[in-house]
Amino acid sequence: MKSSQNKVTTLAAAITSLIKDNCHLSIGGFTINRNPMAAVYEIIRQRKRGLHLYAHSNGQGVDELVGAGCVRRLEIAYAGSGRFAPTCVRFRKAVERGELTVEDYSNYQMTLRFMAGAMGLPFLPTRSGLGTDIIKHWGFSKELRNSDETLPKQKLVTIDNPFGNWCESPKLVLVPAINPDVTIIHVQQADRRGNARIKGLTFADVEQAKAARHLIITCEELVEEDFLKRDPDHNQIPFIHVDAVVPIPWGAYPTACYRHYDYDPRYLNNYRQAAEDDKSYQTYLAEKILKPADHQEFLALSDKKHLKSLVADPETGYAVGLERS
Amino acid sequence: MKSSQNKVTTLAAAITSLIKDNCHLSIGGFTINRNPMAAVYEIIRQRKRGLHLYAHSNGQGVDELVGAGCVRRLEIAYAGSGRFAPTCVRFRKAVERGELTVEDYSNYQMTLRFMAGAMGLPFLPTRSGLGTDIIKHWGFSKELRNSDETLPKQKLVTIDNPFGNWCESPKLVLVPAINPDVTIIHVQQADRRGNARIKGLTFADVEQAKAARHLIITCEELVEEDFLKRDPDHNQIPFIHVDAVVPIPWGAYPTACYRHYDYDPRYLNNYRQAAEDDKSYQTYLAEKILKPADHQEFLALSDKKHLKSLVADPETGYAVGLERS
Amino acid sequence: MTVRIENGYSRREMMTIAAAREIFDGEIVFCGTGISMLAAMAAKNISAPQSTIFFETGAIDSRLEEVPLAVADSRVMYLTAVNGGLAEAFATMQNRFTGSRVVGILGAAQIDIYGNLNSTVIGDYQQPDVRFSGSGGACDVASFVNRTIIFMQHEKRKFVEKLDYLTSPGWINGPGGRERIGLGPGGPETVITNLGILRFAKETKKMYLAACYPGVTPEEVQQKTGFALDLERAEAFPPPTNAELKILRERCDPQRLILN
Amino acid sequence: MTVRIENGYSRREMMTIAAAREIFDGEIVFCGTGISMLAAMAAKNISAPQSTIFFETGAIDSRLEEVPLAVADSRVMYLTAVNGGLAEAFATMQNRFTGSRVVGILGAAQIDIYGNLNSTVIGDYQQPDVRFSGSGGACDVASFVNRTIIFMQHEKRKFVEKLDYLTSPGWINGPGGRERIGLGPGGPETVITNLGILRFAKETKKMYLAACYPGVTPEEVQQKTGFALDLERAEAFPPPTNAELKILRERCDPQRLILN
Repeated sequence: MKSSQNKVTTLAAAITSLIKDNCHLSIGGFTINRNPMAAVYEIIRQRKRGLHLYAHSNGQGVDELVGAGCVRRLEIAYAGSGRFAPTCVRFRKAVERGELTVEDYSNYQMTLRFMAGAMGLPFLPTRSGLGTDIIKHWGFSKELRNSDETLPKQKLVTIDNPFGNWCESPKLVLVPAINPDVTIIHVQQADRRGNARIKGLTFADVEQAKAARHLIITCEELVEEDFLKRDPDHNQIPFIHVDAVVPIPWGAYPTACYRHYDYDPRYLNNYRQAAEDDKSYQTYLAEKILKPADHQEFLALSDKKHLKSLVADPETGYAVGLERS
Repeated sequence: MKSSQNKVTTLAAAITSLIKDNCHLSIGGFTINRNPMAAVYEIIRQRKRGLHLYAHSNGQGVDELVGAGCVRRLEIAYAGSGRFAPTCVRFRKAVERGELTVEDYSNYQMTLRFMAGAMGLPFLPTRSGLGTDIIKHWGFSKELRNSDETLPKQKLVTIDNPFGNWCESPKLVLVPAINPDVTIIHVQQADRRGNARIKGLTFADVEQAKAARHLIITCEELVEEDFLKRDPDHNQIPFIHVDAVVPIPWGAYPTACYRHYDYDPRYLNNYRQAAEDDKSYQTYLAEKILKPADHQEFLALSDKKHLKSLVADPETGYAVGLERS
Repeated sequence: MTVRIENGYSRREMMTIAAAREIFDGEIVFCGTGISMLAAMAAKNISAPQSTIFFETGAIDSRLEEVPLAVADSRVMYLTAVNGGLAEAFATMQNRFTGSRVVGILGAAQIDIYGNLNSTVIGDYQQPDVRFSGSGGACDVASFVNRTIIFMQHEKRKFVEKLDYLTSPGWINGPGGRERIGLGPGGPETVITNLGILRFAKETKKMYLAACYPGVTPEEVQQKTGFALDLERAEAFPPPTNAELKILRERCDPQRLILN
Repeated sequence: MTVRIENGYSRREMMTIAAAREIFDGEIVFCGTGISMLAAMAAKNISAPQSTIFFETGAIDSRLEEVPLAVADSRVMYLTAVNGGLAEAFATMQNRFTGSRVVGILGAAQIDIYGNLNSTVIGDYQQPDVRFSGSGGACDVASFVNRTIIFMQHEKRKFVEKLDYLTSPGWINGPGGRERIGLGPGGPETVITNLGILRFAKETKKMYLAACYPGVTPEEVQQKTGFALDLERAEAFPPPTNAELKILRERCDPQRLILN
């Protein structure tokens, strides 16, 4: 698939063919920005179960997958959506109820884990974690790790610096690589072969993309190949990593997509309120996510004028003066 | 210096204040592209001695520094200038005559060493080097390494993967970080605070820049700060790493600077011929490098029409149809 | 938190300005979501114009024209020096030359006397009573940078003898504690709460009360702290000036998205 | 090398085309300077249009309209998928999913019977008789990728019993040699010289003569090889076709910057 010349497909087809129950998945974005929400909702609609999910701080996407019951295990640094949810609500409830096994890392550790996967390495070192319970407490038990070959045998390993005190670093924490079965990211522009351009901060999307066995790219705009190749300094992902390209405008909504649209404060506030109560959350799921057949129908639930108020200002890349309280 | 608002200075002043005899220096660029040649020639003019030089494949710059007698020790992956010198001539002679101590690594190892320095880590792992003489043979002896605290105690260290066979990597080579006293890179655009944009391939310049205690940036164009900040996705180096900014058009000449000018085949061919003979090389040094007071006078030795033939085509970024035989 | 006190400013405004005053000109300021971001904006606009606002998401030297509601908010991407990613941002802090110029502003659910922080769980890690967001970049920042400033709500259950989970390293267990576990010498310097300012004694690395806000007594602070505090050095804290308040309210958060 | 032989093509042209024929459509082709770059260009233009030309300097899928004279030549930066740097390029090869689709084309100063390469020194490492450029990316490529194709000048002093310095790993010391030292299973597949084509026996991983160019005898190859070669399997090599030569000469290197 990766060498094919045309990888453009529908979201439903990409999710059906690449996301299997119990597979290891990572999603791009950060808290309330550029989460691949259209793909998240399609996974929920297809009622995928038992996912092993990797994220760093991908707030909204993680919480919706957890809330919909798709996730069995979660490796994460941070489950929050900024001011809209200092701790993601469905995540918090699932953990407190013992419905979700979580393995905690820091943001840099998760970034390095994806980076190691992208670099083809089993681990990378850092000084972050020394002396903390992130090292001491394992969310995945030794037994689980020993019985599941898709997991590294250790959560983290501390070693003495083999170069003595070189760089004033007597000890290092080694973080194990992640190679997800599938990564899904949402970008501003891609071509039909899968070359992709992210505008604004890339978060850890590039590392997550290159670490994966399979990569699904959803994009705001499908552009001609030479459009991206004419300015290759601004592209981050070459087609050789990509399996599927899905053009899907507003594909990160209700999170933001820099230079296209802002996050939707109203949606995110309503989401948090719905999430606080099981019954209202089931209603949210049924009405907002499962009832629409696809992302277009989902978007059609919001009035057009409201969506228009989120459109990014061309100068700043966000919706200047947006009502956000 | 790094927090100052205006770091613009002359090349002579930057080299005088930051490059000390015997210091550890790294230069950016790759073979015949974007070497910081104006800075290299200024170092030669200021008759700096005893430099400990780090490079990966920075052909022309390395060979001229070695040829002029500035370099005491060299850590390098590759000393060549493409078709113009499969092995750099003054480098080859210096090594064969025992005038230069060399420590060999691979290109990726050198890249990782700079990357480790930039990341604040004492080492990074790779699978490259296993089973080779790059690991077995040390250019810097154990005694030297033990007696000089600016060097890591080991050239490379091989370890067993502490995560077992995770990622099918039973063994790893650890490469020690480099933190040069000074890095010099040449870029297309910088502002007075030191924010910098490289166009085209970045080689390992960004890692070299961030690994260094002090950073000198020479640039083709000095631009307004907001010019670069308006398009921050295309910048690689934030001002927080930078000590000095030196605007110097044709600052990479006779190597290429993508989108500005091509390498000069005539210069590089003449250089190789001069380099083959000690006497002709001394003449080259005296006439071409030491006699001109600065880079402008150096450039004035080439006729304008010839230089004009090297100017990059705006579409492709190089001099289309340039006579290169 | 929205209660206004005697001379017309809220505790939240005072906390923000107290933190802003701790930032030195020329520093690189790591900030998270909410009040810490506002403190960095206030410092930049009031007393540290040459400071550089910096986010773990990869934005360096953001020109914040509207207050971001998350560190990934598109507002942090506008007119930056470089838009990178997490890898670059954390490397900047772990980097020996830039990390030593970074001041980090952190918050947490629990803090102990040595400034170690918990932002992960209350109760047992495997079966927590309360689950929080987790480290995010907090552990990384606390491990790498030159010094940190910590925001806390001052409650007994938050200032504890023993953390339920150590997410981010402070002074660990006293002098030399960081070095013993392999970390660099930088650590927590100031804790800013809704009652006052706490710092760490040079000799013991234990937290002490450095200042109380107007209307707060040292005894009240001790009462709301789960371990014994040295109260002897507590001074009165100079309240926000009109100039500070004006800039905070009009330039940093005119919509009162964080101040309220 | 510029000698033209019987039916109107040079040995260098034949070598280039022989290598191009070894590249499969859809592969990612790592190439260095000179003839290996030309081979990749020839393959792309003749038989492997879906192959991706890729350079260690960070250029992926370059549209080569003029032949580059170094892997850092600005010509490799034109109309690429991504312009990155060395870190990204080597990671692509070390990456488990992309590295397994890369074919590397390498050259060297010495080769042994297991395809191990020397591009560093002749003589003692500390006091070499001849110093070459060094590894560059060769050791990395030879360590990471799925398979390699090696260009060599066929001389006895270059095909040696024992390398003066092992720069880049081939099959090390035979079957299982790579795995024993911790490398993946990919290794050298073909050696293309100015006399013919050599491959490695499945069972022993030793080099054997697979084909001779027109006008070359197996005995001549053995004579110019410093170790015993299995000559039994040598076939006649089909010379370049007119179509191949036309594309190579007219589209890939019309200025004959590398062919001459």
